[in-house]
Amino acid sequence: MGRHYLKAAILWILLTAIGEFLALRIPLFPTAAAEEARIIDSSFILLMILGIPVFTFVLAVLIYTLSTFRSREEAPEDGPPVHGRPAVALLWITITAGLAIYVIFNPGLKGLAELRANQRADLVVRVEGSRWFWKVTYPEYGITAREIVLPVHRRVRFEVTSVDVVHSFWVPAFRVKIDAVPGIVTRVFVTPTQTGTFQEDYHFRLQCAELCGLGHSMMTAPVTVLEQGEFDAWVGKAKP
Amino acid sequence: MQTVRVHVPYDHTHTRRIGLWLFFISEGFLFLALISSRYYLFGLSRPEELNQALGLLITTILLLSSLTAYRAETSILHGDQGMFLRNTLATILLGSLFLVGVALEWAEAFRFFPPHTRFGTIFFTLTGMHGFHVLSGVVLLVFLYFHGRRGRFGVTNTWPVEGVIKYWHFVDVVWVFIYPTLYLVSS
Amino acid sequence: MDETRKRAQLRLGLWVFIALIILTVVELWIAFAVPRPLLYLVVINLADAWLIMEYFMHLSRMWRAEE
Amino acid sequence: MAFAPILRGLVWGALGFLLGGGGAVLVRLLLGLPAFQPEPLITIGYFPGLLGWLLGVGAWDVWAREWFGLPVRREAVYDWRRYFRFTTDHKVIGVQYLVTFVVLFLLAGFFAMLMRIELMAPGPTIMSAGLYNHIMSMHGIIMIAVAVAAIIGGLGNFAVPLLIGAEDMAFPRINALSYWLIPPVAVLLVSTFFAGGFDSGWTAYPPLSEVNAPGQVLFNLAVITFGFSSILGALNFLATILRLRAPGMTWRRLPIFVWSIFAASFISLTATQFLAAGLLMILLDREAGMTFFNAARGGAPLLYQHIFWFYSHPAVYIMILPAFGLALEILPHFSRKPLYAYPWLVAGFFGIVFLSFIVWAHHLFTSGMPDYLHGPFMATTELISIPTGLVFLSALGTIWMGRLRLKTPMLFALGFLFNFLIGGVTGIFNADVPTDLHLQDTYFVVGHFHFTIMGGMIFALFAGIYYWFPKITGRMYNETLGKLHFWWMFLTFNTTFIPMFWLGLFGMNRRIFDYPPALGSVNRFISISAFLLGSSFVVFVSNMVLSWARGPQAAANPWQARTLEWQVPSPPPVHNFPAPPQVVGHPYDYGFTNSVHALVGVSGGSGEQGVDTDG
Repeated sequence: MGRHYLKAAILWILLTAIGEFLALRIPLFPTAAAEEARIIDSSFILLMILGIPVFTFVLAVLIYTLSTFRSREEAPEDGPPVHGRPAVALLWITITAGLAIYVIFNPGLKGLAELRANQRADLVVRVEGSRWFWKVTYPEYGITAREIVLPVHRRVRFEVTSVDVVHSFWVPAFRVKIDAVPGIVTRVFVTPTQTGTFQEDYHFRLQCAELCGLGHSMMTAPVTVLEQGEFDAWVGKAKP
Repeated sequence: MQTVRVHVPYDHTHTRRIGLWLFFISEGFLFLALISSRYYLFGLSRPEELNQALGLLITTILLLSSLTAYRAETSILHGDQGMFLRNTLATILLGSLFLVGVALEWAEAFRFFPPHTRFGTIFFTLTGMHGFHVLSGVVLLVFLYFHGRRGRFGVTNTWPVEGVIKYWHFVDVVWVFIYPTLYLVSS
Repeated sequence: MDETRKRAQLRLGLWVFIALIILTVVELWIAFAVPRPLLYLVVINLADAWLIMEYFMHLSRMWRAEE
Repeated sequence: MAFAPILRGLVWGALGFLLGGGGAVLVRLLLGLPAFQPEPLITIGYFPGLLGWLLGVGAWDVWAREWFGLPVRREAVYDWRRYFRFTTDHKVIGVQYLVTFVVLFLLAGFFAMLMRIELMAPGPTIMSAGLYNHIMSMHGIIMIAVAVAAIIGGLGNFAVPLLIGAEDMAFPRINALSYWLIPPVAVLLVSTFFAGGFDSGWTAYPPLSEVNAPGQVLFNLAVITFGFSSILGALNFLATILRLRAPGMTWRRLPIFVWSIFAASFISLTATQFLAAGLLMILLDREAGMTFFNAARGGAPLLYQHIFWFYSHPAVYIMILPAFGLALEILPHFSRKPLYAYPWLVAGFFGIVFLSFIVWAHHLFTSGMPDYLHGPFMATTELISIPTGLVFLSALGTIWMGRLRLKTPMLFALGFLFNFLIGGVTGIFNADVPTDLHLQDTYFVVGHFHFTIMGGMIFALFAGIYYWFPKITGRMYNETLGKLHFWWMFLTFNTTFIPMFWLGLFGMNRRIFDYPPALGSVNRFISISAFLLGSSFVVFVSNMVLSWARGPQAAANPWQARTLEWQVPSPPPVHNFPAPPQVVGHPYDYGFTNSVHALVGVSGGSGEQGVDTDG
């Protein structure tokens, strides 16, 4: 009896070690080009570190049970009559509740607080979705464009809206997403931390992520992150 | 192929009662969805153009019809056919009067808040959906009246009466919540 | 059946109706006399609904085994 | 003639449609409005048409005649023709549901194959973007319907009255009604192909669903009808389980599948009305010029998302609770052990039911709803992992130290555990606001819900089909083909959907016809896996058809199970039990000496008076 528990526990630890090793070694994320991307990726990693032991626990019990307690008879005798003790169920509930609460506070609310900590912005960019293209305006400079160009290390506030149906503003390299809803203006903050262009890396793109009809998958716009000097040059050139 | 009587098991009154109440719970959620939309779309404000006198009048009519429905059910339980028929007829008339009242409301509403305004949307949907339930209740009561005239109900066969009249009261309960939602709530 | 019981039941119905009418009038008064009446209205509505469900729809019969 | 009721239903339905539509034209002419606008006419004509169909197909004979004081007409049909009529026998209705939804499942699976062909390579492959959106939306809504109704409607109808020792459902005619509402749903959805399609997905978010082709109207009518059907079904299950339990079938002795249907029915009964309300509002906006969701006139598109997800999140528990029940019903019988932690499990089910009503806005983290709602909804969502954890405790506790017989139903039940585990763990990433900001509306979500719905609910459905196949048909399925089907489906399912998590992280959003060329190779791999997955159903269908026609006769209790349905002959006689069974013990008490679940047929003979219903 005790022997079974020990063996299954060893299997669990083994599988967990393999799982954690793989999860931390395999490249799981595309280019992270913003401060927000770092917060989101670290939330993801923390959830994965916590999720793998849960997954391997069930997996270990399944594998061990299937390999040990299998019966090939057509009509096997009955197994041990166990209804389960309340103590086991209570322990189980305590552990799952502890995990759930840890997850709620610790990447959830903490990450959320980090993302919302700073409401100040160096630059405001207005993005307006319509079927099926994006219109980008820079109110400070009076520029209207079909692409997003940002200076690196400057906190940007995107003010997103739509003129027809619901669209969604999503830049995979920044990891942020906010719907463009007709009638309201939604906001999202991004601080780019590295330069890049759509031509070099397809994650630098503004992609519509909410089904909006025929041209939904083609509703993209290139995103470019430049050094401050290059950005100033772009502004000078793009100004009407 | 011969026609045979197939035994319908367990289909007796208590089970039917449970079924009917479950149906009311379900319908309650439909109205909950519509009523909560009012607060989402229009907040707590109240248009001044509402005809408060008419609103109070049709509310009173519907409550009165609930009383006559209650009297109809009580009298059939005691085997009083004449009183049952009189009160059922009164309930049908009051229900129809309520629908006339809603029609008058609609005529005014088309002027002050047509369906393409926010309050009009809410107003027409809520009164329309409730009016549809009243209409179906009136139809059921008419069925009840004609069966009653042939003496089909008595102390032993009361489920159709009980079911229809419970439905009628349910429609009244719904109006009890719709009335302040449309007419009374203010900020 | 018992005539006095019938009368008592009919009288009860009338009292419930009168209570409902009074509550409705109170509702109307509150709506125009009290600022932010939502909470009061909800309470009165629940009382209304309870009166109808209990006395007209015989809600508590559901928990009584009679058949 | 065998199809006379259906033909009559079609004729009466057409008449009802013409009557309703004609009346609408008349009213519009009288009001001086433009008379011949197709969308309002279809909508107004549809409801009398639906009524005509229901009356024609049989509701008139066995039901409505009563309202006019006429005697009802019931025909006793015991051969195959009973499957094509308005029959009140819960076993027939269960089979009607099951076959209908397996056919719909295969149809929607075929649409998935078309989507995967299109996504084999970046750029247009075999269809236009418009057709892709329509096919994708059809796949979604039909699969949702299958997931909501296949287990509850099919296996629930067949098994619940048997499991609780009842003769039939509480309201047999409402039961028939809820089945015969399904064919119009299927017809409406398929006819969207002739009405310009609908491209708003199964979620039908406005304003898109208010400006697209008229197919959207057919979609809305279909889903409202379907919702009505599942409300009636839920009402019937609740009344049945509350009232018709056999003597001695106390709440502590109720088989777990019955508990799961009971819990799921609470959600169906109530939340489904919100879906109907939301879709009705879209219809009103489209056709009566109202302004619920029209931002230009002051409507609020987000209102729809709240109403929709108030149904559609609990709906995933309508799908998955019966799947839990089914898997946990099968595990004890094939492990020869009592169901572990039974009362805790039941409490877990109701914990899920309660929490499912207060988590809907986790679908709206990126929708622009107020920020202060994010934290609470994230917290309630993650709390659901606690009652769900009890399901795993119960499952693992049951198989641990058991005597496992790895028959096909057991394999599917274990496959369910594995798949649902992946679905559950990946769900945490979607529930967490920071990670969801990236993952929302990507293939990560697609992978997640296919693991829960297909890997969970569909695997449990197959477990149940194989488990009760001998009871339903009286014949045994082919075990080798069954196991082949399981391994084929299990492996290709995982190779199809696991790569989607990677795709989502690497910037492939969902519901797209085209994608960045860099993602081509992974998509090709997924497509090939998906074709293999699709082909596994050939094994399933041939096994079912051949075994039903020519399989060996099944014993009354081929699995040596203790629950009530196995104590009557296979297939069960028309009135199920010779006399109401006496329940005296727990259904899963394997290993206890002298323990008995129920005494069946003690007063009469065993099953001799049963009519042979195998046709």
